[in-house]
Amino acid sequence: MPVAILLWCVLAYLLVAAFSVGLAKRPFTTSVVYAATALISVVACVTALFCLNSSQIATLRLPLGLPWLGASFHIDALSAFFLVVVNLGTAAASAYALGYGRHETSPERVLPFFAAFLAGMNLVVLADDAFTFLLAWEFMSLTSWALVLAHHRSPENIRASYIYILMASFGTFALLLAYGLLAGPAGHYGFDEIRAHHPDALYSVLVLGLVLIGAGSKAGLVPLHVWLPLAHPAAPSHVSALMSGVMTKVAVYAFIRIVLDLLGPPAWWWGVVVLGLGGITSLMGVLYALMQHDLKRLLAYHTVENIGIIFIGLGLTLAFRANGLMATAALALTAALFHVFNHSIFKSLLFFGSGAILTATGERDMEHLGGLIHRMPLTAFAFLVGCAAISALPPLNGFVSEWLTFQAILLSPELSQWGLKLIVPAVGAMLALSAALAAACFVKAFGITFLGRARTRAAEAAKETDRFSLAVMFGFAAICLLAGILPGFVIDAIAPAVQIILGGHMPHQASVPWLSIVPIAQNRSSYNGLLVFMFIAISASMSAYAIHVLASKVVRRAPAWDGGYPEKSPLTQYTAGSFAQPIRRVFGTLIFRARERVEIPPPGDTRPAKIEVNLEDVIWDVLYAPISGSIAFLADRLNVLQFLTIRRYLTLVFGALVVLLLAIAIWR
Amino acid sequence: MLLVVLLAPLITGLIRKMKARLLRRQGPPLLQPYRDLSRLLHKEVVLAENASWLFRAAPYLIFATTWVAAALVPTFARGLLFSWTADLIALVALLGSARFLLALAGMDIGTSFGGIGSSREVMIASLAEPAMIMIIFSLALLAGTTQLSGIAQYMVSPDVGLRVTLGLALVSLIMVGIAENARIPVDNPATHLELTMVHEAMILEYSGRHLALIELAASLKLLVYLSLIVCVFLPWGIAPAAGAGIDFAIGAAAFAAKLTVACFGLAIFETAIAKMRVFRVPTFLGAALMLGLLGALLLFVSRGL
Amino acid sequence: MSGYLNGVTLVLVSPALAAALLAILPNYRLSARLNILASLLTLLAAFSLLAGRGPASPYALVDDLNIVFIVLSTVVGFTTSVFSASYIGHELETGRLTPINLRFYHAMYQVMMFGMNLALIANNIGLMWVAIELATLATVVMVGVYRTHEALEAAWKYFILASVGIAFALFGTILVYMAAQPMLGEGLQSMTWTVLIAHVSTFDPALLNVAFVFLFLGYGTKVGLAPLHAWLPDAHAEGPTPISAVLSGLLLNVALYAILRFKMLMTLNPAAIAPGPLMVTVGLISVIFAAFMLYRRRDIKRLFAYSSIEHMGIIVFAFGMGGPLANFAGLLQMTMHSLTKSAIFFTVGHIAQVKGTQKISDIRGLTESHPILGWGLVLGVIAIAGMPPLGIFMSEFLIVSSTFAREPLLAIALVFGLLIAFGALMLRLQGIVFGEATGSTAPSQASYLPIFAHLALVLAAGIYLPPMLVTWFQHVAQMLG
Amino acid sequence: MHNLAFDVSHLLAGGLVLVSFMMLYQDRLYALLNVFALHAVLLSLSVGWQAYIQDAPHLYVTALIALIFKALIIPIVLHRMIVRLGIHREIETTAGIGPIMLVGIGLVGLSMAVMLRVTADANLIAREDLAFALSVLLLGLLIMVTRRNAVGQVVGFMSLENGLVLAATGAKGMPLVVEISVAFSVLIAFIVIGIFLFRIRERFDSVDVQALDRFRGDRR
Repeated sequence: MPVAILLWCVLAYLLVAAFSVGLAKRPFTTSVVYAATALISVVACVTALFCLNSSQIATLRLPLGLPWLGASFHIDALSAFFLVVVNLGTAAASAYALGYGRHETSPERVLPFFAAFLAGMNLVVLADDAFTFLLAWEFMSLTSWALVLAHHRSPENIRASYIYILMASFGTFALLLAYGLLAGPAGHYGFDEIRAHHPDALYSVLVLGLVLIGAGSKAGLVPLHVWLPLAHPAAPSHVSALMSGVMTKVAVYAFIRIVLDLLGPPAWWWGVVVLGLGGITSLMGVLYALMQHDLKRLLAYHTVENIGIIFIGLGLTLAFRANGLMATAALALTAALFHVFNHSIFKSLLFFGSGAILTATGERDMEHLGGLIHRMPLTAFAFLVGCAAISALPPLNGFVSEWLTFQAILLSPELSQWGLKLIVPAVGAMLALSAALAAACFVKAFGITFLGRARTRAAEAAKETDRFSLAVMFGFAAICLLAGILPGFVIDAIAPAVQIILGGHMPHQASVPWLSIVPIAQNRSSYNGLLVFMFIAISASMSAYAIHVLASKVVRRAPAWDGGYPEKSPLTQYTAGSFAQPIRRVFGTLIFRARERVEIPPPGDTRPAKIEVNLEDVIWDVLYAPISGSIAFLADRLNVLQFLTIRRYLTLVFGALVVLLLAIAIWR
Repeated sequence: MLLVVLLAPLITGLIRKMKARLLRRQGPPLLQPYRDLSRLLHKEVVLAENASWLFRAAPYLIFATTWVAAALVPTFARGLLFSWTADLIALVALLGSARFLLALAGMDIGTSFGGIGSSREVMIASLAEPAMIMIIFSLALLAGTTQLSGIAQYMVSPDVGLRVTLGLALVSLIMVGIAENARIPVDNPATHLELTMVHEAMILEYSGRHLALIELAASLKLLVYLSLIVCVFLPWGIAPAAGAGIDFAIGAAAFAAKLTVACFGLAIFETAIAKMRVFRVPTFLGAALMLGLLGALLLFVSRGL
Repeated sequence: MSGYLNGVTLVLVSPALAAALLAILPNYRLSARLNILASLLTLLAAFSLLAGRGPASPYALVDDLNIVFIVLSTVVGFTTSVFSASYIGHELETGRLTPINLRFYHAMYQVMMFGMNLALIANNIGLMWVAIELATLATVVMVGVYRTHEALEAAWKYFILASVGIAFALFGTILVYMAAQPMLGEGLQSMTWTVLIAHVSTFDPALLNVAFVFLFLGYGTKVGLAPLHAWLPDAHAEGPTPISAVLSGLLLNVALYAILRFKMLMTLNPAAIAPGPLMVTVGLISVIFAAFMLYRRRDIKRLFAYSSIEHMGIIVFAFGMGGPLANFAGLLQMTMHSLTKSAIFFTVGHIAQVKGTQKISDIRGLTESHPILGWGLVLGVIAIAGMPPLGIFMSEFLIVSSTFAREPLLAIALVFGLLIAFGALMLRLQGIVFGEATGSTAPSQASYLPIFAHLALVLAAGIYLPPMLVTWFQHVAQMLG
Repeated sequence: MHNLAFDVSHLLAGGLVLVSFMMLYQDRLYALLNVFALHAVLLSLSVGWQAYIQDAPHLYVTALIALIFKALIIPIVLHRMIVRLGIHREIETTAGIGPIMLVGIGLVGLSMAVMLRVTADANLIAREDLAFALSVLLLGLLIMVTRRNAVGQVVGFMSLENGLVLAATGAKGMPLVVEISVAFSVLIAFIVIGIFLFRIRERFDSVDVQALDRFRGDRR
């Protein structure tokens, strides 16, 4: 039944898409479409929530897709959880777009694909056989590709979309091969059939690798992340929010579904691989982000980082599960899923914010912004909440999931294998490091963008954004706070999903006194967001009150003191580049071969002093440049065959004939 | 809780005094910090024109978060009422959010000094925090809990013994503490030289009651780290959860004694050593991080060390 | 009996008559209509075959296998005739064609249709050979119809290579006869399909091997498999676009059909070489080679010609792999490819007409200047690149996944080729369709019906295959073994 | 009788192969045409002989066709064409004569090797004929490949067809369909080639295939 409802929702999405193809140019269409998608998303989200609570598995088979198999769909707790995440995001994005979409210059290039994109994401999570899954998966990529091309006039967007679609279909082929292995020559594509018989050791390793490539390239695991920071910013902001906040989660779902569910029991060293990838991804992601000064690209790189954190959680799950420590595995998986939820919330929030800035100023480059907190205070506030949440600061939600991950890491000495013993603390250090760096990065992002003085006319002329956007942003900010101070409920909501996968789940949290969360045991570790929040609130108000009683209330406005050398021009402010300079010096020289060249003209010379920094994307240079180079080379070489004389072609035929005759003559 | 707030400035004063004495100076009286605070409180606030709401709200929040953090550290008695609301990790994170706000506030006015301060601060923090987490790892793995009081309890209990890990942890904890509290050699709390200052640069634009709060928060933070060190590494005499008044008295006395010792150590250290270049700080903290990681690794590999 | 006779004879007679008629009709508008009408008639006849086929006569045979091809070719033949009606008008205006040429063109079109239908229906390998050559020569003449330097050169190349192919095929046919003759005695019966199939297991394997080599090369030349492909790109690029569509959509299939027939023969003789490996190898070579060739193309029609080579490679690969899944996938792929590729060529034809060039670098931002054509092309290329929810995705899914479980390395090689080709296609597509619009923005008086009819079919097939079609294909897959 | 039949057909078929070698050797157009005429004559003889020993009267028709078309008309027409196009200059074969001959010998060997696998129950004449036919065919292809000049290539193609006819007639009682189709294809082939040569001459003043190849698909 719930499956039917959700499929109706998907159908509704598609109908909306079809409807918007014809009428996209009309003024009213935009609002109608977004309102409709928002409505559908809400329905779907509620249905999914219902399924999450009543943890029964519903399935449905339609006579579509592969003829003799049909297209089968199902909802278990896991897919229900992800459906909640997906549709929460889509609902918000649609509502946000009610305001944001008005500024769209060519809606006919956004609306149809937007609706279809939502349909695709829902279908992936609903699919219950390999064919349907891949069809939905590739459909999702395809529609998002079209969305990336919405503003197709700028060459870099075209390049971004090209790299995106290439990586996407590369990933799809990897998944396709993985399913080919799982299904076997007879073609048992149904998930239940796949569950029934597990492939042997070698094949399951192959499958793991292929899935890491397939799901990882979509989720943005280093080194498969290259498309992500190009494509996500290129799309309209509400789409960027969906791609970063939701689509990557669908990829995570694919990984969990295949590796933890379909593919048999894991070997312990899988955990090592996934952990290592996760750690590297999170660290690289945040370092890349620190080097950016394009706001949306920075956010995109942070998506890479958070995906890394999620995969650390999944890696721990694999490791614990391989050792039969189900309770701990449940903790790790819960942490991962919790972070999935959190990231989908605050990353969407941040992208919404950047979209608001984009519409207000037309700028994505932080170096051209600044001082926006005065022009758009509300946006600033919501954005600040998002920044704090993604920097894992208590009492917000980001902290809780990272805290859970840390707790899982702290339990890993129970693991018996040396490889794990060695890599887990290292990964823990990476996690801590990336968390701290993330905080640094968002100080930079918020500080440069919103604080200080406006660096350009555009930034000065900025206006506060519209009601819808603000409503959505504040809604998500509220969710960040609530999930942060009442994490118990979220954990309990996740529990059935964990139950499905591992057969066990974390202890029930809502019953714990004072609503605090206790992963293992009271005396071991506990955290109570509610009390922390209350304490902070109380003590802040207390101190404020005390101050106002004791101290003077006089306030005088004066020009900034600035250590006695006040400087009017906003050019003297710290820029994103200069802000990141210390960290660039510390890490960048190693990873980006960062080089700075300062030239200061001699006294009396009026030339401005120059500093130029050049960073190299080592991953691109090492991995991707050679591939494209060799393809171009081969293409050139083979292209000669287009320009032969007829006689040469005849020679080719002749040669083929002779070779085959020889083969026959030699054969047997 | 109030107690720590009252105590904090005294510590600052004490250290100043000791340093002065070590330099054969008279030095300010012990209670000077209190006087500074009260004067600041009664001065008017001079706000830069383009100061935003964030700039004005920040001091309260910074103070509040630091205060909460301080309240979570057992000073002279175990089993604080709310010790389970947040463990060590949360405590570090709380201090982190305080820093987050401070760094933002530093950038709010849009002066070059603020920028310098914030960017250096976050750079330092980005290394100090992981180091701190690593230390927590070692402690938690030893004590089997991340609850501070639990750890303290474990440290008093006889089965601790002398461990390499603890040594590593202690050293790196001290290094981190120095860095976090903007002490020499990482930062000089007494200077306003643009090349050297970090913490001071951020709060350059603050004045009046705001400044007072921030200063107070700073000395609170110092106290937090000191009492962390003492309650984890010199836990003797700390009063048990269900103790009689006498225990508390002993505990308080012991705590005071330990603090003075710690302050003395810090003072000597600071007078003995010179401020280092900003870009040598990363290596300094990197060392701390490595020590912490090493400690944790040792524990992962074998529980014996 | 009679119904079947009517069906078969109609399928053959209506194009033949039409050809004769068109050869004498001066008025090109009328002849265009007549062309459509005749094609429609043939189509209906083909459908009637679906309803009632009958016993095989020594000359004509209608079974599950060839009726697939017959229906497909008549359908595409019909839509193409519709398209060409709207196409040639413009060609006349621009003076690339004279009415005389046009009369010739229409006549030849029907001759070609006749040839192909005959080849498909024939129950006699000699007859089939004759028919295929007839169709080929007709297309040769049509490729040269523009009389331009390039067209002539392309046609000449096509002619030389094709006639070598003819020779090979004939030699192969003779060899098959000689293999059959000792068993079945002299005369017709030892060239008749049904008989050959029945007794092939007793034939001399060595002769069959040589025969298959020649037949594979001979008909493979027409399928356009590398390294026998040389004529294909130029013939597609320089001929009139309807011919390009028919070449890719039909002629290649007919040649493929011949190869399939002989493959069945080979597989039924235990002692003979298994044709599978040969087909798989050549298929892979074609796929990868064509994939790399796609990158340096400057002419839009030549680009898609190479993609046809690639797809023929995939199809031959699939049939070479054999087995119910792969054969099913191969049939599906072939059907989808015919529909999609001809739709693409329709679109490209109109694009080339409105933009007045076939140079890819001169066509930009099509979705800006001509949205319908632009998005039509996007749909077509996405389909041909094997993206869901269009039909080719399903067939490629089946081919790759079923192969990977059996021969992982082959599957990986195939996927490699597919990816390379995909990259090239998307690169060109984005260049053509997106970005700032260039060239004329004059609206095109195109007939979108054939384009979107095909694409709709492909889309529908990608989502839902009617069970009747499925069982039918599965049965054919069984036949192919 | 049978023995004799075998010998004669063997002789004729072998003669065909020999003449193919002569064509391979020739590098003057006129000479090439003459040798080709000889080739055709031999073919018609062998076809006639086949007709006689298989007493299949329709094969005489084939022989006649071969004699008239290939031995007379075609060489004459081509002669005319050469004169009209004014290309009596030597046709430079691509590689040297020596290597080409070697390759040819290799091909003959190959065709033998392939054909002798045929199990003995296919009758002997057929086998031998087949082997020779195959080698004639391969040699014809070799001629096409090694000649730069269109006329040369056409001649090569013709000799290739001769090989086919030889094979076809060698096959006992092959229905008439095939001969007709052969003749047909040759006719059509000839007409079309004629047309093309015409056009080509209108466009450039030679039938040199390389002139045709000046344009090759995408210009670089």
